[in-house]
Amino acid sequence: MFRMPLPALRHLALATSLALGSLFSPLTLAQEPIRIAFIDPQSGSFAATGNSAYQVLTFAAEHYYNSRGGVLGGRRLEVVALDNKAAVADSQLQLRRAISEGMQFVISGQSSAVASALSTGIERHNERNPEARVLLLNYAAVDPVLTEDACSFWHFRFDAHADMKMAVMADHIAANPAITRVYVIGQDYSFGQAVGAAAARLLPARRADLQLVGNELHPIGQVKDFTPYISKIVASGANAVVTGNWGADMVALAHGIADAGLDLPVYTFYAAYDGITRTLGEAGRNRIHMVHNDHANPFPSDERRDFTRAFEAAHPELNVTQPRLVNTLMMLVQAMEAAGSSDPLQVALALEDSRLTTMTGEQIWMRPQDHQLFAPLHVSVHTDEGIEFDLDRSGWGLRTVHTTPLEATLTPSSCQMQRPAP
Amino acid sequence: MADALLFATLNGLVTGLLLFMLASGVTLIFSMMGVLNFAHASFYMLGAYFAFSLSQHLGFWPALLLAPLLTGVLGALVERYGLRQVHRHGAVAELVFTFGLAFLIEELVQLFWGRATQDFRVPALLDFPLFTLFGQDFPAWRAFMLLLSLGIFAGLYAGLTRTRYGLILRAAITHPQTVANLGHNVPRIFMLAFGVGTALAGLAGVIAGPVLGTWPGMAASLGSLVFVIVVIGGLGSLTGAFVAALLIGLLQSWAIASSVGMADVLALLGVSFPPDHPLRDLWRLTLPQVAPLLPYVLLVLMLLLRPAGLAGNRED
Amino acid sequence: MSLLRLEQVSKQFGRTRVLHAVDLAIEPGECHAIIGPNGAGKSTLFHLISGLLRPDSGQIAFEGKPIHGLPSEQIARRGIARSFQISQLFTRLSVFENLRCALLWPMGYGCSLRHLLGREKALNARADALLDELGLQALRDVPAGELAYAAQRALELGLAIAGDARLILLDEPVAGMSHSEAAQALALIRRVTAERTLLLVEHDMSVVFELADRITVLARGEVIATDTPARIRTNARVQEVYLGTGAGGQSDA
Amino acid sequence: MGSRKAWAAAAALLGALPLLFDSVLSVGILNQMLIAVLFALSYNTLLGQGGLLSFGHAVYFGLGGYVAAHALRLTELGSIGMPLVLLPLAGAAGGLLAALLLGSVSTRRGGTAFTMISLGLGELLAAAALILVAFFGGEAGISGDRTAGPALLGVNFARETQVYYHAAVWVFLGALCLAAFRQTPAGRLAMAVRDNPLRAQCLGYSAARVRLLCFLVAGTFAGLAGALFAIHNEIITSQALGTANAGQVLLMCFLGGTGYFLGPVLGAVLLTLCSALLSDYTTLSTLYLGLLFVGCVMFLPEGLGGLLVQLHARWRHGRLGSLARPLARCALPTAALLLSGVLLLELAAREGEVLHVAGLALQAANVWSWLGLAGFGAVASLLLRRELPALQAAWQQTGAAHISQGRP
Repeated sequence: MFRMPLPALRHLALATSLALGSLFSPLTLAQEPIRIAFIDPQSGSFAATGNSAYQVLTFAAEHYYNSRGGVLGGRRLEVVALDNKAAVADSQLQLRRAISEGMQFVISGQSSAVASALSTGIERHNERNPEARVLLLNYAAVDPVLTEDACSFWHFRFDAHADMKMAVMADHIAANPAITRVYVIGQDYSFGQAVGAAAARLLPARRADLQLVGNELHPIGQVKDFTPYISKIVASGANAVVTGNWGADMVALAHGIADAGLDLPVYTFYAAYDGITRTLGEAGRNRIHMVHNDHANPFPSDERRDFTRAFEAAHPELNVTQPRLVNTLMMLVQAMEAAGSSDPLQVALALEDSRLTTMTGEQIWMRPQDHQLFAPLHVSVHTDEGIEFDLDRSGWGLRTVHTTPLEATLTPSSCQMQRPAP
Repeated sequence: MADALLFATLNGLVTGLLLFMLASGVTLIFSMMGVLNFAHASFYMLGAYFAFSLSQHLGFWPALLLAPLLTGVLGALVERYGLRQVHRHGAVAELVFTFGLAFLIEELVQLFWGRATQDFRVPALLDFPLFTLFGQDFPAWRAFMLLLSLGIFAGLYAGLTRTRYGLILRAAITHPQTVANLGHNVPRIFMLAFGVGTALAGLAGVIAGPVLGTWPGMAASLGSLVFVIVVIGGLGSLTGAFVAALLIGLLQSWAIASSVGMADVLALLGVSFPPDHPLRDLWRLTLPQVAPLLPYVLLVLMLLLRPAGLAGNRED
Repeated sequence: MSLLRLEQVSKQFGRTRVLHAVDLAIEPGECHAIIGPNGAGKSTLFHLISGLLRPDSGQIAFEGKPIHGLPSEQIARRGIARSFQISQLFTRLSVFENLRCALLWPMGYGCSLRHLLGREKALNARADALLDELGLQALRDVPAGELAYAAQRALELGLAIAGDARLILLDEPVAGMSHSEAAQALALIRRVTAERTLLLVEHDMSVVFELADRITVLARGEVIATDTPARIRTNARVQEVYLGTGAGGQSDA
Repeated sequence: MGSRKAWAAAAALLGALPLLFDSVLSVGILNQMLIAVLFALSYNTLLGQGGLLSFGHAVYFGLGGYVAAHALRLTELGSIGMPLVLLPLAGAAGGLLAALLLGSVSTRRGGTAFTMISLGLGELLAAAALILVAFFGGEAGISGDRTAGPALLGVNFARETQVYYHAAVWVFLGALCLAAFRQTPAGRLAMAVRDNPLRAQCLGYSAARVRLLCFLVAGTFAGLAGALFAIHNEIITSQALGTANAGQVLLMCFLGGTGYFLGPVLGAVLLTLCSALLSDYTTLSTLYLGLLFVGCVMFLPEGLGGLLVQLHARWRHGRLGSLARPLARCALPTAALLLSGVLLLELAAREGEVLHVAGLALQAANVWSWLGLAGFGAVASLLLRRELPALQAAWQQTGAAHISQGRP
């Protein structure tokens, strides 16, 4: 995909010419576009999400800003996709490319490993090269540590982290008196482990008769058949399942539960979009519950409807799967306009404590203390009834059944941020 | 506990037999050609994808027949135009070729079908619970998988012992030179064996695709496991592969059903660790947590203690 | 004391009895040949002595110490070298490298990490001398796998005699050679093993009777006779079980 | 001494490269290249020299990297004060230790058994890295600040070029050691055991011991490369010891040629460049790498290094000229065939997009686009089939002449 202007020239330069090294040096002209590096997988197994996120971001930049005269008095926003193949080493390389080409903003999200590498990488780069600082906008990596012990001044997170989402989920579960016995199962890595630990901590605290009857971890991507796990869930007498699984592990788990004829609600974080909704289909009906900050069925606002329709008209094969990408872009532009410049330090300072009304009409807030975004969180259910905005062109979609207001999502943070000297 | 054990056993059998369908192909190919086919599970994946696409136009049952055939033809072509070319460069090159092929097939599948899990479903005819025990359904499809794998095993056994081609195949397994000297076209037999082996893998893919998921990672997660089975069973031994496949299927299933953990074992020994001990992750391990990794542990142990495998007689 | 002594050595593969209660004594300095029809167990005997196989029962002693059950490298280090019926060369290494590898242990280098081969003058000189001796100097840098058959056999022999082993086992050293090549090889064998003890398996009776001081006849895994060539020639049992197949024993195998 | 000149030239090249390519990105790519070169060289010590095909060599790279990353982190926290220049030694020690532990069980036998154990251990370690959070740091991995340690002659390694030169020195030394290892008795015996373990045993060498020694050397330098990786990125995650990384290094060695010391160097340089740059032009970069790999195994068993050596030999004997004509006649159809193949794949990857090539607008939805490309490719392949035998014959002929000159 010829996503970037003149790539051939640039790399011929790198590969063959010696003197053209200066091509990489940053250029900042007044009407120069503001280039945003989007470091996410564009090839390999995780590319689907990265591709569609890139399209949403590009479309939003066009729709809201470029078609209306740009930002900061006429500068265009240009999103440049830099493929990191979901790997840490490639992410570091793409960060260097972004720096080389004078990009000052990096948006990234898939995989907490990548986010953590980019966050520490950028922190050190900014410390060592104060003249060419970079800002990281994380739209999806939810390892709490990124805004807790490992927080960085140059990192802003626009998604709720795992513990926040688990808290909302716990509220929702506790509000349903029919649920007394909960089984937790997850992939054996940071996120799955975090979900398990948070569930064990939060659920019994919400309601006295709510108990955890299983807390199981399995190696990620290694389970061929989930039926043995389903048997254990049955044997435990659980009446709800909580899982942090995503991808094929999520689909297989949901199908296993449906095949075994279990009528259990399943509480999840990543059980939709990019083919999963279509594949789940009937097996997920009223069973799959998902915590996220999207809220689309019924459409909460005309603006959200217009944006979605326009995007789907331009990209018939895609959905607006992660509207928080639009929030990320909007908050970034708002901060730039407030700072009156695209200087990362000024923009970062303007981002802190900023508030925004999103296209769904909700208020969101960037907490200055740890650079964690707070927004109303929703629990939605997988269904084909009352769905105006379906996913994967399947007729199936997510209908909001529970909303936790922004104030109720606030959690304390252990972040001790090193702030740059003014 | 008894109910969990019963279901664990049933599921272990289903998985074990499925694994055997793959392992039998790898064994057949290894015995004849001395090639460990790393890409075997990729043909399993292709079987599932072919069946998915075919079933959208022709319905499931014709796909059940056609997809393995298509896979087998593709496998034969790979042998004829790929492996035979590489054979001259030695065993390492052959293994590396199939390794690269596995990688390539995964990429091609992603190119043509996309990266998401496909909506490949059990046919309506068999989409009902066969029986319900202790509150859990046993789907009719799983029973069908069980029967079909047993049927394949019986068919393979009969084919190898009763038919002329089977006799030549078996002879070629043990004495390839002699068979060639007797005037049989050994390259063609090789191509046939590769075709049959990959068709079996394709069939396994067709019946497993709807329940285990049809997605680009389905081969990678199974490929190494099939290898492990063939090695544990003893390279070149069908019986060994059968025993090893069932063993691993059941072992994983039972391990998941259990809830024994290191902490329990240590408690029995009267040892305990503070929660922030550097080895805390180790003593928190439970058997179900590591169940999918048990085959690899078994492999390493086996190669250390009995390098020839359960029923193997070949050293290398 | 015999240099090598086998007592009641037996070996079976599955149900097939390959060697049964073999007794054999090799005296220092002699050239001892083992003959027998195909399948008599000659190669198996060599494998047992050199440690590639283990006897099911019985004892093998070298210089009075038991060696059965030792791994083959240990046996080699005690001073038993061997050649193979089918050449076993380091195919991708040059002829010179092959010989140099064979000299590393005898010359005390072992698996050293401290020496650089290019700088070891004594080692290289000896490998070159060996090349001359084998008549392979012209093929010095050709990979062993690309050699013609006769050159391969010469190198095979070279690997067996390179060290200073006290006992050398040669498994059909001239098989498949033309008359002139065989004569050359024979002269070479005689020259390099003059001071050493030689145990030989050979089908070519002219070679056997020319080289051997003593001959052991093996048939169906059992020793039928051990004696001087002259008396073996006239031994009635040998005539009966063996020479009948060899048409007087004078033809090439 | 020709080889001494070659090493001096290599050193000069290493010194000059960052002066020629001085952007942050190019120095970053050069750094990755250096690390890949050392990793590939260590892998080829195992594969090319020892004949041991491993699917788990990334384990030693990763563990070496983790040891270095922990040392980096402890230095940053002030617990220890290890100068950065010594970290690679810590990584090498980590690699050696891991190779000693795992190698003593896996090198008892060569061939398929070794490959299988390496696969099993590789999968186990990769899975364990996600489960055992205390040492491997979970998904986020272990990170540290490379500037935290005591500065050396005023160099604090904040700048990329400083890190580059640091890595260059270590990689140069590492390559020198590995080249020297080929010249030691142990290194030469590794080749002997590769070619014929049976014969090696009958000459008094324990094949298992030689293999273990070879394995230890490979593990040590993989650990060294891993440490350089950790220093360069200032972070290491479980991806470093995963199977994908192990496959990558196998690809490098086969691409460059396992039979030559410089083969893996060539492969590492090419592959690093490809994977860094290819993804800008296409989303199918991994597919092309896979095709390149399989094609290389099928048609260039000696790798690009082998091809270059053959070409060089023909050039030295003045026989390159007779190859020129058939080569030129094959070049056009080959290029056309490759072009049509690439365009077909690109077309398949882009639903709903239009591909503009040479004034033509190709579209996935348009049957004629497909048919046209397929036809173009078919014609090219027919032409190639006609021309190829001449090239093959010429190649054989010039080669035979060369070999016969090497013989008496």
